[in-house]
Amino acid sequence: MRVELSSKKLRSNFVKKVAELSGQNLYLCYQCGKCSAGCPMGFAMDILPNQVIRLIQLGLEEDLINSKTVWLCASCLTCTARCPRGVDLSKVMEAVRLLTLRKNKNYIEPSKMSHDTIAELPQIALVSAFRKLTG
Amino acid sequence: MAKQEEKIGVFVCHCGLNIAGTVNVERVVEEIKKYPGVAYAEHYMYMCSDPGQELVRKAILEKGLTAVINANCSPSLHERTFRRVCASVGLNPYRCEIANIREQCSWPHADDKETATKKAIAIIKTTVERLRLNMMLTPLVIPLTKRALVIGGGIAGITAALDIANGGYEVVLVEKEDHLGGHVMELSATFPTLESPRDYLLPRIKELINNPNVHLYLNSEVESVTGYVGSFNVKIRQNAKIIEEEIGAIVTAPGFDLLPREKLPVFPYDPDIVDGLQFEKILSSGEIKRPSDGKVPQDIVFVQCAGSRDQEHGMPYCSRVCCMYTAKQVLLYRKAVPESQAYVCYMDIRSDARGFEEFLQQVMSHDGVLYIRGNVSRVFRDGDKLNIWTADTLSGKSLEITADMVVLALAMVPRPGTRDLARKLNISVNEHGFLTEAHIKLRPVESLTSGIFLAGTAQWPRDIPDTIASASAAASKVLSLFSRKELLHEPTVAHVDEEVCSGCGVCVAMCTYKAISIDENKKVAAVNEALCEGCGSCVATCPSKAIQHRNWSHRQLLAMIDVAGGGYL
Amino acid sequence: MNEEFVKRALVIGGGIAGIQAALDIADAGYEVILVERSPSIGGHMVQYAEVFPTLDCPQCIMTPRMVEIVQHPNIKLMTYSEVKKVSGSAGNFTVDILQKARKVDTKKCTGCGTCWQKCPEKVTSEFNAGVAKRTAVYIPFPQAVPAKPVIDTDHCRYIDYKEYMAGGKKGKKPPECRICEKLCPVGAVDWEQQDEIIREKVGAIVIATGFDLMPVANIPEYAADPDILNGIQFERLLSPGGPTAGVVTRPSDGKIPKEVVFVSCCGSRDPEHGVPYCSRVCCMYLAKQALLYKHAVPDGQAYIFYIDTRSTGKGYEEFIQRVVGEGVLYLRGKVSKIFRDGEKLRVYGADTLSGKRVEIAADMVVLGMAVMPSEGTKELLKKLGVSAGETGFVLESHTKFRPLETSVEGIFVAGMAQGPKDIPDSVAQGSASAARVLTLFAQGSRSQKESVRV
Amino acid sequence: MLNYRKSRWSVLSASSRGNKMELAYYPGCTLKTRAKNFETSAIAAMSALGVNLVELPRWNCCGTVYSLAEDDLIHHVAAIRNLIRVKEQGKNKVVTLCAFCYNTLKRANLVMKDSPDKRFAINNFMNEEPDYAGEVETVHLLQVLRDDVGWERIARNVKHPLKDLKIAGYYGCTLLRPQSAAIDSVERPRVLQDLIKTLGASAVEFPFATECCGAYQVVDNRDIVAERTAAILSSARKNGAEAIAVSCPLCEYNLRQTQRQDTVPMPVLYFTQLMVIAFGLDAITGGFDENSMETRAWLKGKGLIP
Repeated sequence: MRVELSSKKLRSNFVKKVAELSGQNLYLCYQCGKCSAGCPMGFAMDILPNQVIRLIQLGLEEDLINSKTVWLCASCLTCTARCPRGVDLSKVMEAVRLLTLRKNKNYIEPSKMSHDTIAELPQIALVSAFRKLTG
Repeated sequence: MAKQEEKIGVFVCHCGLNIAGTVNVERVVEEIKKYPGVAYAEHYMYMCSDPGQELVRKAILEKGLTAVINANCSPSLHERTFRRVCASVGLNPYRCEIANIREQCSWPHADDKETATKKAIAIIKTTVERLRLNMMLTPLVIPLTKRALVIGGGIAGITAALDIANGGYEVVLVEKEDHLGGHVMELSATFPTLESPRDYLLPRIKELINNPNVHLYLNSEVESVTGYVGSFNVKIRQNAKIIEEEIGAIVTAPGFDLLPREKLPVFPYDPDIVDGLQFEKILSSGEIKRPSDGKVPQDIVFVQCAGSRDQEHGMPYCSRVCCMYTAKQVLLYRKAVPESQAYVCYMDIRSDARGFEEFLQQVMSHDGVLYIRGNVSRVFRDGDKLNIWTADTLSGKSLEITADMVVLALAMVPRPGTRDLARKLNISVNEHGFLTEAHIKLRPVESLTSGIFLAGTAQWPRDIPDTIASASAAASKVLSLFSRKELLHEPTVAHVDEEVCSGCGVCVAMCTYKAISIDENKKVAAVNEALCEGCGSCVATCPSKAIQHRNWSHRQLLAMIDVAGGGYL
Repeated sequence: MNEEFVKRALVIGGGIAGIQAALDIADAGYEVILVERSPSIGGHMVQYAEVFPTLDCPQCIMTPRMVEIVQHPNIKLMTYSEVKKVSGSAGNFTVDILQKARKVDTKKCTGCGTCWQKCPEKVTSEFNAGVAKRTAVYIPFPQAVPAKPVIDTDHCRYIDYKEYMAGGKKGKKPPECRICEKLCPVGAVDWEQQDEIIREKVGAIVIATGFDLMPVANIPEYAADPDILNGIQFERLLSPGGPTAGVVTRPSDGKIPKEVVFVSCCGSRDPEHGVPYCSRVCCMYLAKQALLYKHAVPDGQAYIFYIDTRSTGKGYEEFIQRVVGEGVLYLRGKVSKIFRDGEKLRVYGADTLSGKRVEIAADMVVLGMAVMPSEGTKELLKKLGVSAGETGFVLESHTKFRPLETSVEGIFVAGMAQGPKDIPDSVAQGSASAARVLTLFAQGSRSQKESVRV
Repeated sequence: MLNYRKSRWSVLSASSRGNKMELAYYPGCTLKTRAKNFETSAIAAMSALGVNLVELPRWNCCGTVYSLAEDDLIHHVAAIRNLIRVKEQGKNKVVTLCAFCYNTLKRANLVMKDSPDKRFAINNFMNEEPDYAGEVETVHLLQVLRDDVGWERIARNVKHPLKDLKIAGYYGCTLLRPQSAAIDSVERPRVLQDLIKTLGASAVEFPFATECCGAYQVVDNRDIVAERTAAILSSARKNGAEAIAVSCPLCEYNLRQTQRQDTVPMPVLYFTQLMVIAFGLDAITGGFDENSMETRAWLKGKGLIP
């Protein structure tokens, strides 16, 4: 499949929203890959953190929305700390998550979790997971 | 000169669209023609060009102009050009002034054409007022000592010193270390030919030492510099001894250092994590062994851009030489340790000079070499091995490599003493501490202080041929300078009204160029005109307004302010 | 050593490198002959719109130097001239220089411009790299130095007419024209002026013959199309002094292009189809052009295809990052095919970072064509006896340590003639080669004295 | 560089009453439920050092994670309300034990300090609260120990040095990242090692000390978190650690509960529990019952708890 690029796509609402919500200039990224190199969850991701930025730079919303990556991000900020261009990728990840969550689509469903699981987990885990993965 | 006799010509430049795209030049000409004292005005696409200059010349002669205003770019660009034009037809060059309507008008006001046009007119009117009171001046003549100082005995300093000496002039070469050769001497081999740099350097050093024109000071540093182009007095500290030298021109070539490792905490202190220069020494030793235990490293990860292109943790710029020296190191390592594997983590490969790309492709396609497009996130020890976390942005994989050694291509930075040296020489450095040239494109080896030239990596990261070219270029500037009989200095400097001066000495402390002293007999300030750069600090400080700047007098300034208020606001 | 050591230099090529070399040698008190093949000095630099990274106007910084050349008492400027024959050795070269007939008496001509304003014959302009026309009698550009015209004998109607009348030309009889001659207020047009060989003695030679761009036609997978330009053509479209006065329009229909694709490494780094080396300047000038395009067409989108960005000069990396920050999209990959699709140019490329094949419907494409030795370099080097490398650039005697010396003593090289380089490096090399000439002259005179003593 | 030394003693002396010094203390939810041992051990150990941790009279959940979206101001409110409570106490500093709480409070405060627009919006939203402009500094207990108490004073309180113990300090993420909230060098922190050494043990350096454990991903991706903790624990073990000291209840949970069954168990303790032991305090205050069986067994084996 060949992907057609156009200024329309590059300036789509999606790209603008991500930039707005994250407060980041995504074009500062020069694709060095340091974020992916250090990401603790990288091993489990289908697309890497640097590719998340790349897909946004190209305006390829579908690829990103269908990927697990942003949901696996644990907001550990390793990428943020080491980025040579000062891009806060954790904020970009959050922005992409929010764009789905705000469509009232939860990534996890608290109502479907077993009582035992909820009882077993510390509050800190539950609250933060609900904050990050539900709308 | 009485006002009504003044016949001023105003020449407005379009500078392509730089000015004319914003300022309505026709209207400027129309308006200014009406202004008292202006006898002639016109506009042209490029006033600095040959026909443009001819136009000015013609108008001076035909209209009998007594003074000229060129409304164009900053005077730092073309003041000299147009003063020369005036002089060529017999008009005193100091009867020519620049009205800057580009940097100070069309560029900053590109979004407001009306205001820009009004401001351009106001700027020219103020210049008319200034010009009315401009004196006719003649340049000062300064004696010229035909003896050069070269600071730094690396390849840049050696080249510059030899060129000047071979050009027939005496050279004083000052080197901090106890030997010549600088970093190039530490290199195992140079790419792409893989020759030892010593083969070239040692004969050159010998030639230098044997050259009767060269006076070499090792273990020495420049202690202080006073004076000015043609007549510098330089004190050189050699151990405890101070040597004084009379110098006409200076080539500054103190060289580079690597970014300190502590700036990059993701690379821990570990004997087997070495920088590029340390690895050069390992390569030169003949046997490649890792520092920790003397084992032959079977796999090495070469990390590019360690601190380069990293505004957050290191330096924002590219260090220019790392891609190529790393490729060379990889090749030498692979040849020396047959079964080994080399990894190079890079972002963009930069092989942009003669033979470089070809060399690089040879290395990239060599067996046992893998180039990985990705920055390294961290390195840490894992028992006997080092663990390197990186990514391949092309396959979209995060990678983990275990290796025996890591070689960091650390960013090139100026030597720590460069700022201090620049202060002594009164030349400027940029935000990273590299020496600043007068014009990045067209005056790449000159500093803004006349008579002081720049060479080599203290100015910017560069490789050996570019360093040699810059050093030779600096030498050619010295040779041109020394070919003159005497030097001329701008007469637009500060001067003291001895009647008014109380000798308080505030100006003495203020002067950056050490050009003012108190005359002990007269008890008034005295300006050494050859040292004065006309900056105006003393003028602004003088409590009794006894010091004034020639052709920038208080009367001129007040007249300008008057008309600026009326004409613009 | 009885022969006189001639302390006089020849600089071949009037671009920025040659100009710098000539000025530095002349400033040191020696005579210089500056030979330039075209009717004006200035070289490629004066064709550019603005130069990176400071976005200076090259006219502003270049034209004073050009003027300095003609005004310098030590410089003999020979434009519209070519080196024909060289013999001798360091300190004593004999050079035959062909002064091509301008058909204009430069002593009489005032450069008033009447002739080139009225000439009816329109020809492709070399200075505008083919994106505009000039007349048969012309100065290459308004700030040309010298500002004296040349009659292009290949295109002049009267010269065609004369040839026809003499029986040397077949077909329809051309008009007699002679408008320039009739209108010239000072009678400077001189039909009888002939080519002339001028013999000069010099002691040293600097080769500064510069570069040309590889023809676009060398890349057959990119269609021949008026809206596919090379870098210099696009410079002319961006230049305020250019044919569109700085308004970026498509050559095909004059529309303002909204999607512009810039392609790096067109022929460079491609040993199979082009040249093996990197052309060094394209990354930076394409970035600059994309930025200038964005300034000219704020709602336009610029794309740059690249393999590796190469921004090694002072302030260059920061410049590239600024361009990226202003919304120019960098795509890491080569372009495989460009073809016309109605109103648009279709560009097939790849982005190796996202692993996607991409396609862009562009209004205009700018190709960063490989830099090559200027036309005629090979022949000139043969005359000089100087070796060229495989790629045709002048071979320096040692890549690392003797970057300015050639295989012949007394002959030096500066600027792009030695290989691709940017303006500051060309200027530095111009000065550096001047240093070589100056030391040679100083030593030459010393060895002369010594030989006298012996 | 962090200028974490600038406020040394100021808070302690300002609020000292007699010999005891007082510090405003924000516990957070987990310390009242699943990490009681962290709280009890901290209070006991600090008391031994002459510092009273005075719990805020009224507090709410901080939200656990700092909201990263530019427009998401509402989620800063929970954290800021707590800081306003501190201000109401006449204090300008609050100490936390939980690393998540530390990060959330600290960063929310930076918003109030550094972004005038956001400050205005948030203050407007909380119209029943007094206006707040970021006056309260949030510190983590480790900072108090290092900067206000000092290693020397801690060393003087050590009754039973943890001799021959090899303990790795594990930081996780939220004490160190981002840079603006870091309590120590982001990449090469020292504070935990320094504390461990002060308590008489040898501090094991290991490269995973600042690697993320997977955090809240444990809720939905327990296997992935298990991979992370396995990597962290095996790195610690490889470098000679017998036990791990932590400063975050979520790290503690993940390292304890996702440990693989097939490997030798790694004891996991809060750094405050180590202080209880070294200071020779009543083991009850250590709350070791809440640690894993393996941890307790190891402590007993070493004769550190009865």
